[in-house]
Amino acid sequence: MTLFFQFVLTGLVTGCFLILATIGFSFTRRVEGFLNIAHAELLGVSAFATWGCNKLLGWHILPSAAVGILVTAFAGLAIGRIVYDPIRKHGPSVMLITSVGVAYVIGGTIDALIGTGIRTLDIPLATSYRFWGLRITDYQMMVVALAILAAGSLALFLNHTRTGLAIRAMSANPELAASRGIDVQKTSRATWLISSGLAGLAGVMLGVIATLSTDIAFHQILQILAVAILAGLGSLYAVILSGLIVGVAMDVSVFWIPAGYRPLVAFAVVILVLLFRPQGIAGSASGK
Amino acid sequence: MTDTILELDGVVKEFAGFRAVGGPQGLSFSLRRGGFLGLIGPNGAGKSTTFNLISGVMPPTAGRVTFDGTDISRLSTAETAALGLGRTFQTPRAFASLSVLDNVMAGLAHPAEGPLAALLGRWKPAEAELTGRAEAALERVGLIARRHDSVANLSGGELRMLEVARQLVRAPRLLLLDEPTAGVDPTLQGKLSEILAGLHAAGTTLVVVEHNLGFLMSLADSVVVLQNGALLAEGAPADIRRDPAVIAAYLGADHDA
Amino acid sequence: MIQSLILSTLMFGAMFSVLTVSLNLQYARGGMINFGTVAYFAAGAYAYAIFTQEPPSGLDQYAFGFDLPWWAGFLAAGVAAMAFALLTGWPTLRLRGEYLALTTFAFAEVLHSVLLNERRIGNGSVGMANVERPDPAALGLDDTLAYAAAACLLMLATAWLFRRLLASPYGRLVDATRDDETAAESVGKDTARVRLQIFVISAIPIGFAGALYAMITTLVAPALFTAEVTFFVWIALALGGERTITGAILGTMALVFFQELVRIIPFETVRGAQVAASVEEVITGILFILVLRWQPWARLARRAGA
Amino acid sequence: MTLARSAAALAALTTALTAMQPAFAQTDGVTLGVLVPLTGELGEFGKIVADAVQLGVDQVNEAGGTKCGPLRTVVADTGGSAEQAIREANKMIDSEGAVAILGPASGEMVALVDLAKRKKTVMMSPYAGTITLNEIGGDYVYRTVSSDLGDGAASGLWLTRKGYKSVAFLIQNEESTISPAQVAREAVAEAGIELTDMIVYNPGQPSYQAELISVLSHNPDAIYLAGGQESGVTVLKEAAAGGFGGEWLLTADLAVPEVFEALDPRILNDRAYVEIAEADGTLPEFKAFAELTQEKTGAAPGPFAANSYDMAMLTAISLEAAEACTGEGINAVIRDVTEGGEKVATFAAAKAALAEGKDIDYEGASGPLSLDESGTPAGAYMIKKAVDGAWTDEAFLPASEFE
Repeated sequence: MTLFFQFVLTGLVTGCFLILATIGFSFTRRVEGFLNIAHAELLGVSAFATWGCNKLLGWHILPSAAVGILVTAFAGLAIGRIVYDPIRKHGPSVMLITSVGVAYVIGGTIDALIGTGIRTLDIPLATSYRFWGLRITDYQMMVVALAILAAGSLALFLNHTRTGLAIRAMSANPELAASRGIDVQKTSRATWLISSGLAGLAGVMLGVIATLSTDIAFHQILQILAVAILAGLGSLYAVILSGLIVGVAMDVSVFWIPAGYRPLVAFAVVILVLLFRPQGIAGSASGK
Repeated sequence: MTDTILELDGVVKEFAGFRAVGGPQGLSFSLRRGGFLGLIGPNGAGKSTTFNLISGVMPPTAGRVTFDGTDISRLSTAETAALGLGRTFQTPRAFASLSVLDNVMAGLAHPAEGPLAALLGRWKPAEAELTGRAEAALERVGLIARRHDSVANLSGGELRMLEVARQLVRAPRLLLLDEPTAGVDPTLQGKLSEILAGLHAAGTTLVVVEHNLGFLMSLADSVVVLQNGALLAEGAPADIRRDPAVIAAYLGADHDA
Repeated sequence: MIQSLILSTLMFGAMFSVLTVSLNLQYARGGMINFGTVAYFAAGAYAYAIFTQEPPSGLDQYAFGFDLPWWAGFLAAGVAAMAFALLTGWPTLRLRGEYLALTTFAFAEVLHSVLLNERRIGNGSVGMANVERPDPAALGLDDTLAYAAAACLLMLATAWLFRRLLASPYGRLVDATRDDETAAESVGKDTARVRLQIFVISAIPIGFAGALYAMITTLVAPALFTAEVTFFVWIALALGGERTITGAILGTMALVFFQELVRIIPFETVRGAQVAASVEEVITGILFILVLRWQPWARLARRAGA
Repeated sequence: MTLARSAAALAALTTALTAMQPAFAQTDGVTLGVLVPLTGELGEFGKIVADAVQLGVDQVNEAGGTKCGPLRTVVADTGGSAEQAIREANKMIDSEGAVAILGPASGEMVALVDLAKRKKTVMMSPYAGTITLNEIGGDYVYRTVSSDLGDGAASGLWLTRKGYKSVAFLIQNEESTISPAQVAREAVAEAGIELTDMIVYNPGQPSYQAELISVLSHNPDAIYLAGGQESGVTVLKEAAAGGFGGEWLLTADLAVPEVFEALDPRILNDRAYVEIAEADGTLPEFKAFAELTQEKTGAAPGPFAANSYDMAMLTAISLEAAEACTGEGINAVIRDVTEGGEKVATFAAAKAALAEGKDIDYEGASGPLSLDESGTPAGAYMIKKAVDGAWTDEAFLPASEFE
């Protein structure tokens, strides 16, 4: 039984990582209105920027991580301004397909700069702690803490700051927001900074727990999509619930079926939910 | 064969669990074969929802709709249409990528419309005859000259006439028309009135939701007045005009406008 | 050099064009976004391999190998893609837009995971090697040339059949269904059925293309059928612009030609090849960011129309 | 353009193309294609292979080249994709006139079998252990590494020899790792060792905790880890953090020095072994090759470098012995030059012996290369141990021990 709860606990941690990786993606979808496939590559930008500072320049991990997140936030902002803003008029499907192009550009650039092989950060090995027979490492606890922190501060920001409220107004009705005197340019800048910064945070954690290769970041897009669809596209709070559902479902499934089927479990959950609740777990019944 | 073609029996429509304004609440009335019924009432009385319930766009929460002896409460739009029911919409609907003629052709039940018939080319023989029927319908509604035009170039009134033409070619036994004169200029209104009278004379049963009471009263042989989803009055046009409850609730307000 | 470039472009370009032309039917005419294209492609390829492969022996782990002639496998590929389209389309087609896109994507991932892990279907990650194929040498034809011609034939046949399908009352029905489902239903058309028909019909050529792909690579393995194939055909379709059959074909050909062109330079150093691979990726990305932004084909068409 | 016109245009184009002759710039000498994964998961190995082949080619050219002229190489990337490999191989043969293509990995090699036979071009791999080639290899398809059956058997032998009571298997979901693991499992079962877990996992995950839970709870004496570098390193880290106190047997992908950079060496020191297809390090041929590599590159040879060097040598010697400077020529003699006759270890010696009309037997840097029916040599394996942040030779397992 302890073994089973260990799977649940690990699943919750996996879920928290998925929340970190998905929350920025979902935010972009909600405010900018399209699925940004290149979001996963932003995790890679952050992970390798952090690695560069930490390993090549020999910095401590904390300033390296800060640089990683900032670089990613501004890279995301630049891409948003240069690539996505001019094509917003073509609609979400053109933007989605364009984001696949952006993913190619970022991925190819990372490939050219970093090359093949594996990279790891210069940080101590994780330490395990045991609670009631259940094992958890310090890095896993950090993932959980950051997921709570990121989701919590995003909620506070959206509900209690001027910019946050402006973003909410804009995501609900762009034209109305503009006519009410909201600075659309500034709000859109804030959106890109936040969603890319969140990707940066997820990227740092990817660097901390995983072993980096140039394609590992893009591998995460499948699970990001699974969590985002399950959440009901664009819903931020449901991302938390759906990240945990997907994480626990994938990891607990290992208890019964071969580990190779983990992605199948994630997508099977998604399909089942969509068939019964076409709008995802947070969706309302309105509209098609 | 009974003389009643359409019967609503205690029809209720709830939206998302609430008895919202706009949904019938235990509505019952019936319509005789070959009749011409005017359905009137203030905005939000539930006229369009009633059409949607009859034509199967949405199912009623409770109650029964019977069409010519068949319970159609749970049937889809396509199924009610196949039984011989036709309808137009409050906001005219056209197939945006098709020409005017094709919009009408799309209304016809083509004998060889499936994918296999398309690949084998079996559709060609029937096409000429059907085109003739569609053109005749366009002729009747006054759009024949525009038959190769894109529907994007039609005015709101012309779109309504197009919708009527699309139903005409199907020769439905019961035709529901939702505000057919809205946005239609007087010339076309005259034409419409002629067409409806013609259909009526030929035995088609008609139900018309209309705000233009002059137009309606001259054609209809009976009128149903709805208010807040319930039946307020029912009778011959002349009686309805004199009904004090109707005047208070509806006509009085409308006469000022 | 030029010959090899053209043949290669024709072979792979025409084969992938079958996918884009089919997607074009689903998307531009049927109004359905299918983001799981690779699944129908894989279903075709695997069906072809299973029907033509010899029964399992030795180290093989697959359960079935029917050892039938190639044409039986080819037919099976179409049937398999059709069956998978029915299976996935029936429950999902009531979804719209992005939700449909993502559900089909999820189905493709599920199929991929099953093919990877269930070794009784096609040897799991090992895949099925040495796939049977007709030998054009028997007809005195060069191999690459023959398969390039076969791919073009399949492409033209698909385009011709789709065109014939749509230039009929059925095409009118399909367009009406996409334009306004409620209005189509109000004249007695079963739109759910039409949508499912279009979804299934357009999956069939994708299955055939899968069989052809299995013949060309002589290998079916899960690694060949990833979401990248889906991305590739959508990019090609977007590049083609205008959402016409010709556009879909031209877009695909252009994309394949570009990829082949970059790789035509022989590399004498390892680093050179490594950089070239990354640069090709970057340029592909930039290329269609630009194409989607400026939409030159749409502009050209407008100018030609004016 | 109407479809009919397109069809007509296509037909015309096809006719025109058929009329054209294969026109590639035929330079003096022979072209070898080096078709390796330079990007993707196996990229590191692709680079080692390409460099080692180049080293061999340079040696041959320094010795005056083959009788067909000097050797020339063209390099292309498979990106780890079979489709890409087929496209590139076609181009190498059609446009560059390559007579042999060296270096594809397992999946790509399997996809190329048909092309090799059809185009009468030799394909050779230094690391494609896949058991599929045991059945379909041989004619035009060769390798300088033994099959995964040998690999798995050697792993099984080592796990047995170490006297472990219980082991767990963690295997990346790929054919090159699954097929040897299955052979190793049989060997382990036969030896009466308890197999606590056999887990097949997907690579590319941030964490493998879920896969490790059951393994760690059984606390086996050793874990057999058959994985790539990315997943392998994460698994090693997470198992260590989870308190795994036993030993490791790792597969060839992890036999690189980078592993020690990525991991705290304490995790591995004196507890981890890798098993890799390699020659006896005490063989004179291998020593000579290692010295040569050291001299040219300033580093010791990487994994599969010797096998890659041997591919170049084998191709060159076969060309020297062949009747024609074509793939067909190589295919006809390649087995003969590895078996029966005067033992030679360098291209120069082989050339001299052939000039005298002798039968030769090439002894490669990676060991004796006698190719069997399926074009595969009998394998020898080296077990290396992690000592002070480096892999050092621990035991040599010649083919005779486990076959």
